[in-house]
Amino acid sequence: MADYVEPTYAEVNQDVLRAMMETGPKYWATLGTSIAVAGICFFIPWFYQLEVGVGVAGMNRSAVWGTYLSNFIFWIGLSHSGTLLSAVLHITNSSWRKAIYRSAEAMTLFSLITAALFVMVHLGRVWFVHWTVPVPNQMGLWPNFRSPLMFDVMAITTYLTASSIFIYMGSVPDFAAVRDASTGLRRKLYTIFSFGWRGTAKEWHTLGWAYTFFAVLVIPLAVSVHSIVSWDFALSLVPGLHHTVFAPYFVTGAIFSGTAGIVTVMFLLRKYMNFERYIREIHLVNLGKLLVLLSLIWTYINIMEVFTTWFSGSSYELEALEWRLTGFYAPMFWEMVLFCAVVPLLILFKRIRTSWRSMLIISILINIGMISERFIIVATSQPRKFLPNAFGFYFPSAIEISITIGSFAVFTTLFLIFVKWVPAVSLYEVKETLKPLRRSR
Amino acid sequence: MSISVLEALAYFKKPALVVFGGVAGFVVGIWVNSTYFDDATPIQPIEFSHRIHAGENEIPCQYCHVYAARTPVAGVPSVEKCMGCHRSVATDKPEIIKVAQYFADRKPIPWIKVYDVPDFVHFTHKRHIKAGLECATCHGPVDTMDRITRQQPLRMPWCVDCHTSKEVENGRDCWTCHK
Amino acid sequence: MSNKINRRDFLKFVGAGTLGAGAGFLAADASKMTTEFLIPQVNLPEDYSPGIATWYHTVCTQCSAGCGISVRTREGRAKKIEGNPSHPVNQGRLCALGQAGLNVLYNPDRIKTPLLRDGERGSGSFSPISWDQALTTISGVLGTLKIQKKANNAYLLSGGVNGHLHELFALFMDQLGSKNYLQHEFSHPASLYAANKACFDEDVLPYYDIRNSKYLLSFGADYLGAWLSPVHHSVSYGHLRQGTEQRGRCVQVEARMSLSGANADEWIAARPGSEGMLALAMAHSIVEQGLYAGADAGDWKQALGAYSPASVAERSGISADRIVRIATEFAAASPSLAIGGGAAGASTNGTANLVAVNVLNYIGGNIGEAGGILFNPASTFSIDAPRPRASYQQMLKLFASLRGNDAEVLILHDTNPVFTLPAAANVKEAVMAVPYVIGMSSFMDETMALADIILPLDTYLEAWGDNIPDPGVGFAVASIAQPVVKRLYDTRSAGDIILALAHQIGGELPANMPWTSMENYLMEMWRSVYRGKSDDSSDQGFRKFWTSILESGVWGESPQQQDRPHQAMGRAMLSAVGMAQPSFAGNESEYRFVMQPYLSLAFHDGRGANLPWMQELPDPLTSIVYNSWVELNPKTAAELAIGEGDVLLVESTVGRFEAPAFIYEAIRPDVVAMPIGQGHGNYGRYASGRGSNPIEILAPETDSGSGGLAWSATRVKISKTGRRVHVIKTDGTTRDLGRNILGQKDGHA
Amino acid sequence: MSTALEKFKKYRKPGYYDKFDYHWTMSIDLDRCTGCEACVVACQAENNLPIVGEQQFAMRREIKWIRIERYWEGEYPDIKLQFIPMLCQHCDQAPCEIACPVFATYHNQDGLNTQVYNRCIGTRTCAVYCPYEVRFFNWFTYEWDEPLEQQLNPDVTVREKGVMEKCTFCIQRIRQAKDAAKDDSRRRVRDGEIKPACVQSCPTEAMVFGDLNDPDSQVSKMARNPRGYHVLEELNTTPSIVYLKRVHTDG
Repeated sequence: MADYVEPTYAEVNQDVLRAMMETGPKYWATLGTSIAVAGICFFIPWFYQLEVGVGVAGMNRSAVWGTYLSNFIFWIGLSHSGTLLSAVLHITNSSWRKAIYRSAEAMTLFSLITAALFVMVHLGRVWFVHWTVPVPNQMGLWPNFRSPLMFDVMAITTYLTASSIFIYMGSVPDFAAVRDASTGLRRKLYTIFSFGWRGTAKEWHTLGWAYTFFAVLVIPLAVSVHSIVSWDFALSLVPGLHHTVFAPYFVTGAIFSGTAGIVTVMFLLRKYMNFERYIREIHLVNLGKLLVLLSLIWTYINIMEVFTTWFSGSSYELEALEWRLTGFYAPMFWEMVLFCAVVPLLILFKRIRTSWRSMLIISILINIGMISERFIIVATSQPRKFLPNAFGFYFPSAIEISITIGSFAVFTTLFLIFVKWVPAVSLYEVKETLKPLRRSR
Repeated sequence: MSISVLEALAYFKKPALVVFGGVAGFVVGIWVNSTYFDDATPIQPIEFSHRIHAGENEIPCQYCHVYAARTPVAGVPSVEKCMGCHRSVATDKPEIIKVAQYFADRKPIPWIKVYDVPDFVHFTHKRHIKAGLECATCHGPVDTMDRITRQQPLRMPWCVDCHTSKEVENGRDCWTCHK
Repeated sequence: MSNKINRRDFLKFVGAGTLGAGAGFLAADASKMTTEFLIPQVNLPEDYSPGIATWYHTVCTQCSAGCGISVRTREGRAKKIEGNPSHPVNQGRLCALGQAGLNVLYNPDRIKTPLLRDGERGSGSFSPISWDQALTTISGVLGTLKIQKKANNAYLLSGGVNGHLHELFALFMDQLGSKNYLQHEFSHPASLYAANKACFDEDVLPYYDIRNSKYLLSFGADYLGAWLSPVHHSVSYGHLRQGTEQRGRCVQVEARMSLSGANADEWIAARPGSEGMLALAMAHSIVEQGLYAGADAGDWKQALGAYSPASVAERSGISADRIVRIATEFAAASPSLAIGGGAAGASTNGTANLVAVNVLNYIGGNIGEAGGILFNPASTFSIDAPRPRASYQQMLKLFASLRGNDAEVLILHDTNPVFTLPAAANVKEAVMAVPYVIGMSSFMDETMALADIILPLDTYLEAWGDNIPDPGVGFAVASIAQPVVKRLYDTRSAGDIILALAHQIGGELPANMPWTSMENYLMEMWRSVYRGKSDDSSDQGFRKFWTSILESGVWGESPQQQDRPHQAMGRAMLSAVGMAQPSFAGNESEYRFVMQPYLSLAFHDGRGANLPWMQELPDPLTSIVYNSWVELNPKTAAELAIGEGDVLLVESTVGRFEAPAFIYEAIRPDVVAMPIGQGHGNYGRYASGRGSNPIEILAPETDSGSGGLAWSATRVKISKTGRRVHVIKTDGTTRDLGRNILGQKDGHA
Repeated sequence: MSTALEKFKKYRKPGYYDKFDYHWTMSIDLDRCTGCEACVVACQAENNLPIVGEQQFAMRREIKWIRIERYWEGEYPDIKLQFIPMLCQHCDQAPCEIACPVFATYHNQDGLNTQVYNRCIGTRTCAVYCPYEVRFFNWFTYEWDEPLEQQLNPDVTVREKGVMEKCTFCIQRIRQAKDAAKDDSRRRVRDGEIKPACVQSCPTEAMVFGDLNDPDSQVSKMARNPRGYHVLEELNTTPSIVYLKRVHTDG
């Protein structure tokens, strides 16, 4: 790292905009593959399910919620990355965020969209999903505002709107940069995108003010979104879900998996978009530290969950816990513990912390652990509720597994399109971190 | 080079115009269909005229729709009932000859439903008639129509509005009408 | 590029607009509702109002109990079957199988036209023919036999029909000149009839007054499941339990817990076949304790001497203390009632077992008492011919004559002996030996597939008929069956077919069977019943009477106390009492388990297996659907390392089959049990190729007293095949895990 | 603006009631119940329950609005079996009712826990929330082999795929009885006039249905029986089904 040379302002523009505007065959191949996988694994099975019925999934009488919903939580969780990095670190003036926050915010947006897609996939009659929107309608009926699902609809749409505006607003100066660097149709489009940004002091001032405002607004939203998602579960009576700890449990898990997700994306951007000069070890190390912290909080909350369950002495809860820890899905539970509580501790070693490859592996393992956590929540509690005679079992069907795999392709596709439309590294904020003297070499 | 947004927007004027044209056409298409091609006035297998029967001859509704006050459905008269009069009345008219043919063949007349509620709706004529509603309240001035035209959309707000304004007992409970 | 709108742009605009308009038009069109029609009646039936249900009363024939049913019809279609509230047998209630009668009527696998065999005999390949053709062919065959004076070579084997259809069959066969008319039903309790004949000298079953009893001691009789008249017993059971201040107690003696066992307060897992000995030991104990005060106490003391509780304890596997306790309770409770049947009547000493149960009732003082055994009037109205219900021995005799050279024609009506008799009886081969086989049935089944010609029958919801419930309810009752819907297909009722054949065969038949249809025959018969019972013999009076019984669905006479001479009964029992040890086919060391097949609640003797509702009905004790299974005690299963779903090879001395294992907690370790009903080879889409039929491997053991099949006298050995299947059932965990579900525990779980 | 406000007020808001118009309640006497499953078929016939087929059954996707649950106690030979019919408890404080985002399920003025099929969007939340597991989802649009569909009850909707369904206390029969009561110019439905299909069929008369608001109704008397209890009472769902526990005598 000693031979690291800071890029000049011009080089920043050059590097980032080249990555955006120059498209090689490798990109097209990746995008093509991604779209194909999304189509084959996600949309075709989904359309098949729409035609035939949700029965093509593995859900049954005792487990009417399945992988679709656990994936929904997972993707919502992943969305927390952007907010955290962008908003929290913006407010706390952590300048190291600046190179990576744009892609983190994009992750937020696209994982939210993927999560919303899973709601659609989950619904029995998705063609009536608009009934959940509180607008005057011919039946003269409001939706049920007592329903945690309505909270969800509200929270997710608000969060989606807010984070869309947030990412767009932060990109306006960069759109102007794209505009200035391009000609023809692209220039016309980016003229519109950038709202005629000129870079006057007043504009910068307004942007800064508005950006901070949204950063402050978006943090409680992010916390609320995942708390509300957790209430979908916690407001039920189901043993193993009816826990007060669920909201912080979900939020922590969300931030944890989101941060791990950023590490993964960072690695890929750095590697394939040649952003080595912008995404650097400091990011890795700082995110690593964050991961350790989150992992510890996560472990604490998990212990608390088990403890309170045990402490309750309720037979329902105890049996649900016992099945979770020792039943069919126990290997998955212990895998989750390993990946989310033990593996992240390796980051405490500097050699691991500073190694891109090992951090990539750890970040992926954490998200595997997190996706398992969500699956366990859905698959081990519901089939064993109150009446032992109705105890059942749930195992996902091929369609569900396929759609799960496909959802990653949907996310990747959206992200790949994104990097060709929006500078994946914030130009102006990176420039802010550079030493002013090095305007030119 | 200018960076005026308006100028950039102007560039997209023509595509926007085309899109606008498409959208406007779509709306017009829906309007045309529902105004001129709506199914509120289906052509029946026999050109039965309510104007002549209910209007000129002043036959009461329930003379033919006998079940209206007794059962959930109003019912259409049996072919036999038509023939009850038309054995002697207007036997030479082409439409009546058609009816007679149906009767001779022991075939029912496949009337097309003008008023139809979905299968998940429980509607009962009996209750509405016993509540004192006139047939014309929902079915309109049938005695002036040669071909019956649907007078009401039979959509839920139409039902609910009436139940609300007349303060029907449990009139807004879903299970009063949905089964 | 100019920003002026030129011709080209305008054309684009117009093109887009046109496309949009087209799309909008189509979209609006697609959102329209499909055209629905209002189809009027051509002529208005008198009892028709659209949108309003019409109820018709008729009789259920899903089992032999003869419950009265009310069928709800709307717009000419049957919608629901409920019990007829005015019928004394079921009093408005109905069992699962009875309610599934709609699946019989609307079964997609019904035979829709007469069928003529067009392939090899038994290949099951048929082609449709017309009724004229079918009846001409059959009447030709039967007429020729009659002319040749060989009519006695014609055989009629029917299912358990009752009432005037039976009478018509008997008359027809008689007129034809044949004496070979038999009825076969697997569930016919031959040993019960034999035992009651021996004790009470009666051909009809007595009435077991469960309703008013305070202590119900059942030896193998699954009175709530499939024994005799389960709905009537259930109604009575409800009253016994909670109908009065004092709750009646139920005790069940059986090797495998049946539905009645599950509901009993006490379940006694006696050795199969030892039920009679237990009953006698209890009687012994009652007499010894001096609780029996009859004049013949001394005789009984002597007669029962060999059955002391201590000596019976070992043979039955029930401790002497327990026998004495039950006996004391039984004697103390008033009124008390002992009933016997099921497996107890289906061992080689079945009749003796059931005689012993009657003895216990006699010693307990329950005969002729309310809450004990009451007697039915001898016959409800003059039906001349007793029903020729064949025991297994008689069936074997029938098959022997079918195999003989003389047999010419076999008429099969609504019965499936290929399925309901053991493979050892060689039913198939016997039927195949007959040159000409005529089938009458609503459904293709294993036996019908062997026929040369098949006449499709109306289901019981489309046909006229009547029924005398057997066992009766203590007084004269008969019910009328009337069609509740129009025929769905080109089918006819058995009565109409017989009458049509009689007319076509000619000779003296048309004169002696002058009726035009079953309806006409039934009315004429009831006219004579009416004349015999009423002073008013006018046609008008009869019409009124007829309408009234059609409206109520049932005809009955007020109950009269039926007394029987007590002393003679005691003497008869004293001479009849005597127990042989049950014997089982197969030696105990090799064939370790006694196999107890039992009548399934859903399928009865297998006839219900083609009803989709019944296939989807969880078995009340195991919750299994869509398959058959072998029940094993958990201890046995552990010993043999068998788990649920392990496919077992079940072998008797005469046959073998495979079926998945089910660990059943309430069965003796030396007994395996299996439901009857599945294992059909050719019985429509819902039944065929599912599970296995335990009757198939039963050894041809008979009850020595009645000649009935001793279906609980076969030993089997079981071994694992190594395959495992998923046993489809609704139960998750069958322990309450201490949760507050049954209300037996207080407070928080 | 005022019209908007008026409209806002007009939007119906199903919710809680101080007192139910009728309080439909069922009592089930477990001492009478023999587990014969007559009610299961009665319900299937009355309410157009689909025939799901062996494969779907194997996946535990049966649809039985009422089912018999079995609980064993003890070990052979001292073993007892208890049956308990389980159906929608029509809880007055139903967990499912808060779950539905579109009011497809709510509590109506008669104390019934409704399920409006045509309003359901299939989130299945209600089934997750239901502690009694008596809500059934239509995984497919089930079909009847011809001519079995001729049996279907025209008074009950045939549900399509993606819709939740459950016991309605035979709302069509309640509606019919109310209709008859109105025809006779009676205000109230008589006790015993309504019998849901399961109650009607029960051979041992273990089930009683009626109005709990009427203190003289048979069901009110049953509810006052000292043997009465609610299943999972501690969940505080206040079910409308009163079970009468089985009498156990030693021996």
